[in-house]
Amino acid sequence: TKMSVREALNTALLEEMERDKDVYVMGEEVDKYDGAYKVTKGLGKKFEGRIIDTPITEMGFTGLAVGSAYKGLRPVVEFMTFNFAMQAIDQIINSAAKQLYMTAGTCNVPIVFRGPNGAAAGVGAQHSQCFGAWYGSVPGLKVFMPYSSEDAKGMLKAAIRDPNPVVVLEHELMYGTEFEMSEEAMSSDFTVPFGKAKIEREGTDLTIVTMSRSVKFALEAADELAKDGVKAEVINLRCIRPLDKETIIKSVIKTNRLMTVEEGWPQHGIGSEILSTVFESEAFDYLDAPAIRVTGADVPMAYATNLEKLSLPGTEDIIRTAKRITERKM
Amino acid sequence: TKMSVREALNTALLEEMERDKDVYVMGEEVDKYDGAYKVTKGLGKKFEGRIIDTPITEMGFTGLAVGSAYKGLRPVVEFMTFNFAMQAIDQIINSAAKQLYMTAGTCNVPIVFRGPNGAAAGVGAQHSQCFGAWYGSVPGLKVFMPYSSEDAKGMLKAAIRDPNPVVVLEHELMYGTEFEMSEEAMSSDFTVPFGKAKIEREGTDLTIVTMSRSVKFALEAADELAKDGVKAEVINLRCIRPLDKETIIKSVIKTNRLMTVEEGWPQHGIGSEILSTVFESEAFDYLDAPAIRVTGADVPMAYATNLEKLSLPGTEDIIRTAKRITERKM
Amino acid sequence: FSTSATFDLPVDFKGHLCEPPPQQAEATKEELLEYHKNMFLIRRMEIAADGEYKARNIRGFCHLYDGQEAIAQGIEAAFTREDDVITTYRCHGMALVRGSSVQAIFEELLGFRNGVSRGKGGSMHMYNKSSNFYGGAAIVGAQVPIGAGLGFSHKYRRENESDKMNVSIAMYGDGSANQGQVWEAANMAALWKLPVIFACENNEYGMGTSVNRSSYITEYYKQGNTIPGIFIDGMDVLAVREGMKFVKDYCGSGNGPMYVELKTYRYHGHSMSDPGISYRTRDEVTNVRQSRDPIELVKKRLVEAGFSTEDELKEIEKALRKEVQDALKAAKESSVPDDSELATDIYTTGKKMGDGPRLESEMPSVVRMPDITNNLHY
Amino acid sequence: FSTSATFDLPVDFKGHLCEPPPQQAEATKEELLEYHKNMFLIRRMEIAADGEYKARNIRGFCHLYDGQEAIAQGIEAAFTREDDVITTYRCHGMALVRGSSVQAIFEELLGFRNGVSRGKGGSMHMYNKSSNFYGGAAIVGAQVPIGAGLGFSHKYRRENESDKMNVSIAMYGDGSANQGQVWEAANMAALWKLPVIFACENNEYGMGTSVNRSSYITEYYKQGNTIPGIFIDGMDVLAVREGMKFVKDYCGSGNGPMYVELKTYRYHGHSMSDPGISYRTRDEVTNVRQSRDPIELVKKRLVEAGFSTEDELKEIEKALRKEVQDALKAAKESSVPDDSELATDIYTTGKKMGDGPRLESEMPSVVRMPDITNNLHY
Ligand SMILES: Cc1ncc(C[n+]2csc(CCOP(=O)(O)OP(=O)(O)O)c2C)c(N)n1
Ligand SMILES: Cc1ncc(C[n+]2csc(CCOP(=O)(O)OP(=O)(O)O)c2C)c(N)n1
Ligand SMILES: [Mg+2]
Ligand SMILES: [Mg+2]
Repeated sequence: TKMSVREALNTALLEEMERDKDVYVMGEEVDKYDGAYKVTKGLGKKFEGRIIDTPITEMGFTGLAVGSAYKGLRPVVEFMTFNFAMQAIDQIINSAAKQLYMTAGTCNVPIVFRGPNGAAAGVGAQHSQCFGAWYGSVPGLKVFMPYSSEDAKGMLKAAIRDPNPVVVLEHELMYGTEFEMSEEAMSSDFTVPFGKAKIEREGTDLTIVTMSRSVKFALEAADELAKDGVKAEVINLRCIRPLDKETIIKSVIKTNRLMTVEEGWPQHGIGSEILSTVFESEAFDYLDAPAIRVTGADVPMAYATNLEKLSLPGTEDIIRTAKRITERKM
Repeated sequence: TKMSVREALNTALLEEMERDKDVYVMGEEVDKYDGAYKVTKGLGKKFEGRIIDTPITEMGFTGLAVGSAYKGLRPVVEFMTFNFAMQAIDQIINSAAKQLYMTAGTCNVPIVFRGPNGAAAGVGAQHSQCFGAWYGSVPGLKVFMPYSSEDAKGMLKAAIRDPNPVVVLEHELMYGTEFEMSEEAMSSDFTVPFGKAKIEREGTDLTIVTMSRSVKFALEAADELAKDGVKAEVINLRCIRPLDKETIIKSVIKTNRLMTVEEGWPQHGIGSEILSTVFESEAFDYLDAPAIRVTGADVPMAYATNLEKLSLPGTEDIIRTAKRITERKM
Repeated sequence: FSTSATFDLPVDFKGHLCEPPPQQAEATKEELLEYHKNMFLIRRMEIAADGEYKARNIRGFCHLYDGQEAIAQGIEAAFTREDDVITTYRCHGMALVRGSSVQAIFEELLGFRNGVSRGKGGSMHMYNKSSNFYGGAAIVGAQVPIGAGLGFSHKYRRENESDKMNVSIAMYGDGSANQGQVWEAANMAALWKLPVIFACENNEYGMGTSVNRSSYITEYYKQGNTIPGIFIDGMDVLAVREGMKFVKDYCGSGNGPMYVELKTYRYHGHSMSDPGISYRTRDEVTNVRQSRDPIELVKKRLVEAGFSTEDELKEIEKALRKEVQDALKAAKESSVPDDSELATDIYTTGKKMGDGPRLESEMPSVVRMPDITNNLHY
Repeated sequence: FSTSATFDLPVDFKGHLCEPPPQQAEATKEELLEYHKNMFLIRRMEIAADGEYKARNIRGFCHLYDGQEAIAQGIEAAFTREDDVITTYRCHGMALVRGSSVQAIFEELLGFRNGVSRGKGGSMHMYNKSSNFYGGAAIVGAQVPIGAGLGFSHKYRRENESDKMNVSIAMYGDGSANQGQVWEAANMAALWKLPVIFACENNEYGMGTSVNRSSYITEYYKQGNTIPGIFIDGMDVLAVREGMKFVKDYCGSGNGPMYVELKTYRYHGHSMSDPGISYRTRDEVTNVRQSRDPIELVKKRLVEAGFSTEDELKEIEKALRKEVQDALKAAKESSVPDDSELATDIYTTGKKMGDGPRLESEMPSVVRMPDITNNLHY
């Protein structure tokens, strides 16, 4: 079956809300408007009083949802985009992520924060920030970044079932993309495990670690590279925290070469963690060339098409970088 | 002359406020109470109406200060600690850092955000977060992390004079520490340049890159290591953004070994950027051992003394890590 | 007939903790023609933008201002350019009345090099610092404390306690009015008696949410609690002008801030992706257009006062339509900014560059690009 | 004499958009003795904490509650343990009345293993989930929307529209009352008719800032604007109890939220680093102690109603003093948590562990430590 990422998310919500009446959705325009990006379409009609439109007060409704999770409800907070969650980030970090620890294990916070993250098309500097690295740095949070429909469904369901706060960073430009769903993924019990990366394509010459929409470009690049005889292994990280170091290190030991691809800013980014992890690990001795990060440009996002394009990594960037790495012999 | 970090900051404010009447200080308890940590002591009396006590409304007063900077005033916003700035981080990033870019170079934002960052002693999980990596990731911001009194004075003055938004991440546990001030540093024209690290101690066997309070521990560790014949070079990063890659890379090419020390959480931390930078650079070929990050533990901060101590890097951690790196031969 | 006339303002002002201004306004022929011109230009500009968006020449978010033109024009008429304005992403109208050309606005929408923000800002980020227009802010609520800070600067720089101050207006929508930072800013403005106007453009909806679903207090001019406020008919440019003069006078005289509610209506959907009819009826929209249209009201007054005939207005509008079409055409002949613009304006030296408002860039030693072989060095 | 008596409440309630409760309260001997005991325990506990802090056995931030005891006790007396409480970092008193022992509180202050939060929370982070006490929150303002969320859960789980609901109280200080998120939460609570009490403990200062310097509206019970509110004498435990019963009844019946101002006073400085006399006079403090002390008021009533004699109360207080000293001594014999506690409670499996309230930890595969050779593996 084919399913768009949007449908996958919608299905995940539907199934989990049917399974557990403590699950509810809160956010702007999620009910009457069916969601700014229509992820919650139709759910408001189905689940009376459980798809809740809020005023545009991120700090307030995030804190409110966190409080209800202290009581054992299981809110799914939709941020229209994660850019707006910056107004509420104190509640996410200080009130949700740290709560279990401060209460010495007595008050857990089963909550999901989800919504589109990073750049969409032509939305400018204030609407285009990737928050993967920030949330990924916080102990107490788990962080997913789905690529495919299978990812999206399985991750959202895992997040809702998890007793800890989970951040799901979706990608607006992927909502409409359709993917084949496996039979397993169609099951109402399908979840994606935390802390496990997925090898989307096996290879022997170069490891490409990536996540979210960039997986698409990495796979395209791998196709191109294959034509030149370079077999790239593409790892879809899936979960930023906990990070699946094992899969990455194993792959690098096999391929001896590493690159990362992400849309966020370079400094202190997800790629930097991956490079450092490999650098510190036993894989260091297996490397035949310096590793390189492909990242979003280190600039605020501009509106003009050419500047926007320059700011984000694409298939060409990956191919060129891969060549640079693989052409180098130790 | 000896001067504490607190006095150094106070002097910087005093000198810059005397120099330029557009400079003012805004924050909680900065005037009548002389500052929660007494950094603004006495200034309220001296500068009528220019040291401004605010209600405890971080988002509001940060935005207000940003607006005044659009008009060419030069606010120095004191956050009682940077933990509270999380409520205002949207204003710092979206309204200050990105403004020049969005206005195509017509509206700059000459503002300073300063205050203690990271852990103090016994203040628990919500009051102990290091924000170096987060702010350091944002194009449009400059980020300083002072260690000594000289750093503190020169950085705060540079920040106030700079036409861009600057974040100065101080350390509460250093405010009372006294340092010798050079004659140059005593001058009212002394500033510390952006993007330039300082080699606090030269060495040939290992590069230790660090910042803020950790410089102290690195220097202590270097003393110890010297007794065993290991000459460590200690780099005080000073500026997290822009990052002085050149000094780091040069040093690593010289010493062939690298470690970093910081108090923040490990994932996507400052150390991860440094390791990745070296990994990607020509210094890669000069490395004789894997690099290692020494960081804060990957946990929320506990209150109990033993747990707190375990959470933060100290001299012993640096020594042990240094030995591990230097004992390894390629 | 005289070149000035007195007009009744059909919808009552309402005052909260203050006596509202009189229900009459005087206006000259020139003034009314000027208002008509700008409002009509905005209207046509937005309709053209709608077309270009549908033709995929404009992308991303694009929030149109048609229906609300009287507010931008009325404020501008009451203010000087020394007074500060900051508004939301729904900023095309304000950009125009504050001095940007129709062509520059189109270029910005197209992401072109001579756009208001040289193509870097887009629909939501138009500015004009030289006329004290500060945006164009895309994060709901954030512009309000900033607006208070603009006003703070006037108080900070005032030389004598008795001097009149210029004011700042912070504009926000009904859907944004409950953002906590609005109150945080208002509390400080009131404590410190800042010349700041908290102005809510109540167009009845925030996206698909009607006022009574987002706001417990739907009388927005009373949201300041013990801070005074007035209610203004936002469909009547003269009411907006008179109301704003009154408020400017109050705030500029050192009495502190005031809340203002401007009742208006949004003809288009929230943004281009919203057809705008799932949460309201077509009838509702039609009804407003027919009974409360702000441009029709200006025209009616021009005719009734004998300042213009219907035919004259038709001619004028024909010319203005053409002006908009020409501006669009000219804009489309331009092109995207140079690729090198990617790395400018991240930091500045603070020095002026040439005659214009642009500041010199302080170039970082490297700007990292997706493909590091393309890293920009300077 | 009877074992129950009626007392006049000396300070008037004030109602905002509501009729305040009567100025009288009935109380039994047992009740008053219970209130006296808890309040006196809090008082002695805080004084002991002050001593331990000065002796450097307690570190970090430590905010004492002496002077404000009647509020915690009065709320507890009006509520059941099915009602939720969340407060600020100034939480020792609330922790006690919600069921934590003096010893467990001391242990937490000392950072010891049997502390309220096993030494992981500290002075600002005490909780008791089994009695619905949610902290102990150290970020000003943040606890208020959380409190609204606690109340939301009652509404969400209510089975019939007509059922009475338990309520939640979100407490904050006068200095925190203008945090935007307070209003954001109140707006939602009012829109959705949540059983939430917004309760401001007005102790006249936020650190060194007096109310009139931080708040344009200093009548905190009116800060809800069109949301009703009442003013309560926070130094009178019976007034707090009666007022809170009234508010609980209103909110629990589905009428939506209410604002409450509890006028009180902070005897100590803001925290241990604040001597508390640079921004207020010693006289001011002495005066409150002499004229408005909440414990003295309870004692006076006990004596006047003939429930106790002064001598009996002296004996009781002597015993309570000893209880506190003993608790401190016992606490000090404990010790810091195991080092292994560092990595527990970051994540949980959600399963209960044993009989207590603790949840099983979900151990990450590695917890990175400063020195990676010490990384914790499981
Ligand atoms: C903090 C934040 N949350 C959400 C959004 C998305 N958003 C943009 S406009 C809008 C509706 C605003 O409605 P209103 O304030 O009434 O203004 P109008 O669009 O009617 O002019 C929303 C939800 C945003 N830009 N910022
Ligand atoms: C967001 C935030 N800003 C600042 C602080 C520092 N701080 C802690 S308590 C306090 C004063 C609060 O005063 P008030 O609300 O009156 O409560 P009280 O201490 O009087 O009980 C301040 C400024 C904080 N904890 N959180
Ligand atoms: Mg609106
Ligand atoms: Mg107080």
